Amino acid sequence: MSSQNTGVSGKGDGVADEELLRMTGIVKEFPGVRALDGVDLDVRRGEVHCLLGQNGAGKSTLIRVLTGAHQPDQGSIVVNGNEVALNSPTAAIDLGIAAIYQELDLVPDLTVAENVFLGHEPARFGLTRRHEVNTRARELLKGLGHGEIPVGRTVGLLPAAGQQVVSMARALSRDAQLIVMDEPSAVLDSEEVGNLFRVIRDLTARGVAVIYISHRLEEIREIGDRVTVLKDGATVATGLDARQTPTSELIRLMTGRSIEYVFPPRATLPGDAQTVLEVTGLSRPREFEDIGFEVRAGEIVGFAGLVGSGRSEVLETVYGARKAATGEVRVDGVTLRPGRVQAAVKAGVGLAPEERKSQALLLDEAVYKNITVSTMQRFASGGFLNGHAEKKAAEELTKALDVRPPGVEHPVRNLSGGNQQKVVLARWLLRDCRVLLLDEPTRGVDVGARSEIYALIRKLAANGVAIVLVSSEVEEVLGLADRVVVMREGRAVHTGPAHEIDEHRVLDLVMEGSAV
Amino acid sequence: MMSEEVARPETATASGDKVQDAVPTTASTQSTTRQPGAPRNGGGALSILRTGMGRNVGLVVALVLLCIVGVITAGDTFATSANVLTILRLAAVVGVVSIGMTFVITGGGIDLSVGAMLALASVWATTLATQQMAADYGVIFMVSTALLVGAACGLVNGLLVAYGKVVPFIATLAMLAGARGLAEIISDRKTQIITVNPFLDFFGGSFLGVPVLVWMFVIVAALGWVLLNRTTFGRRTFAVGGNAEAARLAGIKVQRHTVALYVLAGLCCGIAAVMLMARTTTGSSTHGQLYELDAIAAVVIGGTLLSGGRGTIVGTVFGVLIFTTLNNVFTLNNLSISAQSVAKGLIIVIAVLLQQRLAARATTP
Amino acid sequence: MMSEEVARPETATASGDKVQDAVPTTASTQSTTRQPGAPRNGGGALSILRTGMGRNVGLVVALVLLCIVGVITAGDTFATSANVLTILRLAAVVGVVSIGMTFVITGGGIDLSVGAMLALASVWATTLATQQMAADYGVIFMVSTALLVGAACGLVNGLLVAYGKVVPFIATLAMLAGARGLAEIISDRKTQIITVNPFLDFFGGSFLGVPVLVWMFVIVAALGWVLLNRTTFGRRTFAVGGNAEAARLAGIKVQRHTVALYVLAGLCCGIAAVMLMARTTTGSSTHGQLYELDAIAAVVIGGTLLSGGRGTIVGTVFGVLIFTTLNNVFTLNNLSISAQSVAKGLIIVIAVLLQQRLAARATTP
Amino acid sequence: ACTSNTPEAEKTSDTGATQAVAGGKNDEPGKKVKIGFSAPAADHGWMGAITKATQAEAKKFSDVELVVAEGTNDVNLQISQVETFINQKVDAIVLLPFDGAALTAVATKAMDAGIIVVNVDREFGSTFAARTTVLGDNKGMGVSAGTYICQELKGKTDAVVAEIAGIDSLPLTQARSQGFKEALADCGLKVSNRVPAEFTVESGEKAAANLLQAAPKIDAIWNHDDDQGVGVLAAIKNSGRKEFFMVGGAGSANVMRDIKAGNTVMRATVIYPSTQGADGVRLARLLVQKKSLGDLVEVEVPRTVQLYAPVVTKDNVDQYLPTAFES
Ligand SMILES: Nc1ncnc2c1ncn2[C@@H]1O[C@H](COP(=O)(O)OP(=O)(O)OP(=O)(O)O)[C@@H](O)[C@H]1O
Ligand SMILES: Nc1ncnc2c1ncn2[C@@H]1O[C@H](COP(=O)(O)OP(=O)(O)OP(=O)(O)O)[C@@H](O)[C@H]1O
Ligand SMILES: [Mg+2]
Ligand SMILES: [Mg+2]
Repeated sequence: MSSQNTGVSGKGDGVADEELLRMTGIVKEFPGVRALDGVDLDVRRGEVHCLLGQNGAGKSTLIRVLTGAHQPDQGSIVVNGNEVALNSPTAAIDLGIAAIYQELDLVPDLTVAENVFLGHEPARFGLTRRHEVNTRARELLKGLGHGEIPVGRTVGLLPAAGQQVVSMARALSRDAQLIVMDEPSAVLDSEEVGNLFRVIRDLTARGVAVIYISHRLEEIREIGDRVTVLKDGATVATGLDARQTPTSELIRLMTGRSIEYVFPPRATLPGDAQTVLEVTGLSRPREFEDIGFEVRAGEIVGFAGLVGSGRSEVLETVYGARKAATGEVRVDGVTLRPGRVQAAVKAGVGLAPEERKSQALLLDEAVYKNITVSTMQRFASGGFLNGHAEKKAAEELTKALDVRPPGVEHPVRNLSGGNQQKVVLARWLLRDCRVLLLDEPTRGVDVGARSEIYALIRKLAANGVAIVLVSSEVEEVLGLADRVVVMREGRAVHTGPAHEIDEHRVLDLVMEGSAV
Repeated sequence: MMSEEVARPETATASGDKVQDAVPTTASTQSTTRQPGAPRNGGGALSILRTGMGRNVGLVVALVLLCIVGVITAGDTFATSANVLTILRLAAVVGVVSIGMTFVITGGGIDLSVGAMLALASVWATTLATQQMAADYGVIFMVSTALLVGAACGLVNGLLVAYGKVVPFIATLAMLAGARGLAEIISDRKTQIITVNPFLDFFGGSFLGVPVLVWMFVIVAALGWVLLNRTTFGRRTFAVGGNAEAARLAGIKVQRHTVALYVLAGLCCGIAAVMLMARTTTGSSTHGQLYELDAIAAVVIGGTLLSGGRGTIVGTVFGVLIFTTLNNVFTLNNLSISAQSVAKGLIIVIAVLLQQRLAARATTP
Repeated sequence: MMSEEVARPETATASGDKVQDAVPTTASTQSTTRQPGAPRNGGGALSILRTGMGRNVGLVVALVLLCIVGVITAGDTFATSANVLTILRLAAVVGVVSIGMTFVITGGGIDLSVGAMLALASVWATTLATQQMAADYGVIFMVSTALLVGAACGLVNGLLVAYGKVVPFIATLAMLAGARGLAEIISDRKTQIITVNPFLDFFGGSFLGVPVLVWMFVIVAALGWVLLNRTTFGRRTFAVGGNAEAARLAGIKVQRHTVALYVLAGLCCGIAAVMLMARTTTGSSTHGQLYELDAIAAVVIGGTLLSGGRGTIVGTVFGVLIFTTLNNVFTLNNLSISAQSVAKGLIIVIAVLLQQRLAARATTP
Repeated sequence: ACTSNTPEAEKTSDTGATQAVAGGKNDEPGKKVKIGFSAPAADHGWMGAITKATQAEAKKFSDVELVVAEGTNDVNLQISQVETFINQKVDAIVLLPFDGAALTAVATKAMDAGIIVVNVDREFGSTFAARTTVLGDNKGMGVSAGTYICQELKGKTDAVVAEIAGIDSLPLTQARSQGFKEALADCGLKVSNRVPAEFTVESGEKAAANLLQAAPKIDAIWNHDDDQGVGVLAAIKNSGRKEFFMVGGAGSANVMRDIKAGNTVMRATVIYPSTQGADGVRLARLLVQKKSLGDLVEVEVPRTVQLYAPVVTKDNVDQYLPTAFES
């Protein structure tokens, strides 16, 4: 991706190093958790200030304090030299602080345009000016490189990436002097990320400051100016140069240890490994067409492609969550009844879906219940659950995945985004699947936990599980998978062993013909 | 369909198609009103009409079927203009209540106290004192008393829900008990007869051959439609009901808006009280019994999502009309009363199933 | 409410998002029972007790306050064991219905037909034919008729909701009309007197000084608690109510489970019908009027989330007891019904506010 | 005295075979009469019995077509039912209004349209709203019950008298209680405990259970309605209390059988005929066919027919049992 973005040129030059925001000694306590424990942050005009930290370090909480969504227990916030009290989102908005939240905060039943202008609809005498709303929304989306998103479409119908774009448009629709972006790239692919960076550069060139949060360190290098690192709710380093500070140093600051951010070595697949999952001629009109692949026991097949290329749909169809129009899915030679999740589950197929909040998590339930929900039978005799056994099993996994805060009885709702993702993953790790379908398993997961997850996936494969992996990070697909399927606009344009293909080739395949 | 949607035809159709497949395999219990492929709130009057019809096609069909049954079984009486006006007059009171209810439900709440608020407003507006004032200074006194009482009760509901954080069901249940009790205390459980003739003459009269009550319903429904679909207030109602946290983060004053919604519902009950007062020439603590169920049923059958975030005034009007026509057809046909009850249950289910299947079909290309 | 289970991640996101509003600082209107920091349904008997008490501390306080009022105002009569048994006997019937309702609501649904199902079950179980059978072959005939009728009605509800995809509110509203009408037809609107003495003797009797009816309530509540909190069935209920799409993708048979929940509610109505039959020595189509409101109110005041995913049997039991004790105290004090009504409204609000504040405090360290 | 009822009041409602004796010539078929009937929701036994008796009565006449509207407690709906009858051009409307005052306007409209309106049980606010009114004697019921209790308690001035009322918001309940209170006052007694129920078995049981707790010792109970009385008796049986006697209301067959058997606390009941609707149908038919009331010299059907509220005790129960309603 870096090949496309030639310059760091527009950034920083000419804009004064004027201080825009200073947060000092911010403390925020939730019942039982001290999420922020004295955070300091200062942001200058026109800079991209990166916020780094492990899952649960307190980044999102800090952002929510800054946007008036949470009230801090202690600490001061100074904007433009004046101390301010941000006691409601409106107060923050009035000060020119806009945000793209980690969890998409859109209203599903309103249209794209209405969402963009939610709260400040152009109106005359209370009557919305629909034409103006639509035109301006279209302009904003075009500016983001997404003129194709229909502004009259109900937002709930857009895919996650589309929704993320709408969130961005909403942030831009306000005349903000500071825009906070909480993991905006998590649901975006490389092309989209390039687009995003272009927008960010435009903004900073106009003197707007951006706080950028991401777990992808290479993005920090590319777009960031200065870095603040949070650990356990406190600032451990601030004002680091985004381009000069060595990666190992950043990781050490974040995690307190040094981690080899590499993929574990690939085990060689025994030649006689039997084929577990066989997919032939799978189609769903206008989503994907004629997809066929097979996965052997112990093999990892990775799917690469742009957002919207239909990878998630393929996984969901294999799992029976969507009904195939044509084609067959066979597990161990037995054909699954299309459109039946039950059939897939019985055959030993598991799916860790893409949308953790809506498709996977029971937000109000305890962590351990979320982990064991697909394996309940194992902990039950005669229908009665053995809570101790459940918790023990869940504890082992959460420890292995470094879920924070530790303990399996918190409601999942209170976990940070990345930690929620780990819980979803833990559910399927607990289950002895024949086939495991993983859709974006590391979305929002921090560096440390990422390598744990890679190792776990590998271990599962080594134990004979057939794994299908979808990821928007090409290097992840290449690094983990034995074989790679590249998808573009609902078709498999390439299938082959992972070692025969490199990142550039994948990107070329992915982009071909789809360049805007 | 809408101009905005032309930009990316594949996507538009893609999602439409998905729905079709999704329906049979899902376990959804709220899918009655979900037609993801349906274009919403498109530009231009024509497309509004068309999409409106598309979404409500099942309701239209149900209503038409009912009418056909009415014509066949009760021939000459059913299709007379007098009978149509009878149906509309009956629909008017519950109709106005239901419009208010549509707002509350769309905004993510529920109001069980509508019938009780109506009763209290009717009683308060017909006390001797108020009637004396009205006789002396004009009908406006009675009308505004009713509206104020309704709005005030709504305000209490709204404050309890928005600031007291009492779940809407419980807050309005308490209001139900409280308002009805208060109405009984004020009226001493006696039916209060209205003696202010200008009041009865005006609201009991007709304009252009159509009863004033029906006009009132039409006006409230029209205003409600504009408010819900064409104003920032309406947009915010969807936002608050669809995702309250997102609305809050977008700078909408969710609590204040919630209060406004309940006040609106109370106001509608006040209007309905005036209408019922005119119709019955009385105010009574027994007015409006079980209107909460009738109104919620009409709203939900019309396609408003009980969990909030999606609401339709047109659907609500159809819902009300279906129920009242049903009653009319039953009265005309001498069905045994118990059988009527059973038939009603069946017809409700059939109407919903129709609406579901037809709406899904109408909105899929 | 069960979110749409359409196999489309986008829509699902939308509804999933909604759940998010419950973070402590939000303006959520459903926050009564949310105590984000509190460990829930923790393991070990001790922690159960502790969290149980913590969560219900407001309810306990409300109940105790009511009792204090009872003792002060009606001194000697209130605190007698006979009166306590009266309260418990009164609570028993609605109590059993509310236990079933707790399951349905926790699973994301609602059941408006409980009263009607109860009436139908009571009527069916007291027809001459059934009573003859019972007299000849044993009481079990009457009992099982009631249970079967209840369960069958529940089955119809469940099928309509899960497979017919009719919104629960409407499906069970239809059942309300249908079942009550059918009960009227079967009984010809007569009160059917039970002449089978063994039935009356057994269910009207006492065991260890406690009426059999109260035992039945205790047993149903205990079984309900175990079922909800200690079995896979209960766990699935929470999952289905909390996030139906997630439950489906986790491999839970959501539709089948939904059906089971409604059958369970119907079964509880059957049991309640037997209890009411014993209490009133009759079966009648007028039994169980407005039980749906009473039961939902008890369940919601107890802390079960009306939108599903969170439910508590202990809270429901407290909810039922509060309402029954309230009634008892009012009657002992010879209060006028209107004043009762107003007081009831006030007390409901106070109880909820108490519960909210105290529960929040009790669970924050 | 009790036989001096209007003949119609003695019609049995459930045995269609029994033919009227008194009607004589009047019962012969005449001009076809279409009658609309509307009543409140049959949410309790007496109201159910009203509708049943009315329908049964109409069936006896080959010249009567009865159109029955769904029972409702919503005056708005009931008004519209009457409007529908007007649209249907029925000859007469027999109307038991949920609230007499609220239906006055529409009844007047029907009269104006030339339709004969017969008002039943709950009175309209205007004399122009109905041609004839058939009334039970609600206040009289209370008076009869109170007088009977006074007699039985024979000057026991400290006696505890309890009252289990019906639906408290209905004027008829208030009238009954008023009559009861006045009659008791005449002999120096008062109502010590009063609980309302809802005319249903279940509510009667509930109310009585609470009442029995509130009053540890009772001498007499008047219960407004015999259908709810089934529940009251169940509660009394449950409590094992026997120190008092009970007077019923409305006069259901069940209760009369109890009185006859004499093995419960049920000692008497005050009749409130459930045949009022049936009487209304008969009168409406006569009015439309322009016939006069049998045993009266007067050519026109009277303006008001008020039914008598006799007390039924063990001594005279046999006389009333055949006409009592099965609730
Ligand atoms: N509403 C809440 N109640 C209780 N604890 C909370 C709540 N919100 C956040 N927390 C806790 O606060 C801590 C910080 O969470 P936060 O979401 O800020 O992390 P983050 O740095 O954004 O992590 P991620 O990279 O995974 O998004 C976590 O331990 C989390 O569990
Ligand atoms: N920006 C967009 N606007 C509108 N529709 C889109 C957009 N992106 C994708 N779509 C449509 O959404 C559907 C599938 O998108 P989805 O994101 O689920 O695919 P995916 O390959 O699984 O992507 P992901 O990388 O998120 O897993 C496609 O039919 C596509 O046409
Ligand atoms: Mg975060
Ligand atoms: Mg995807």
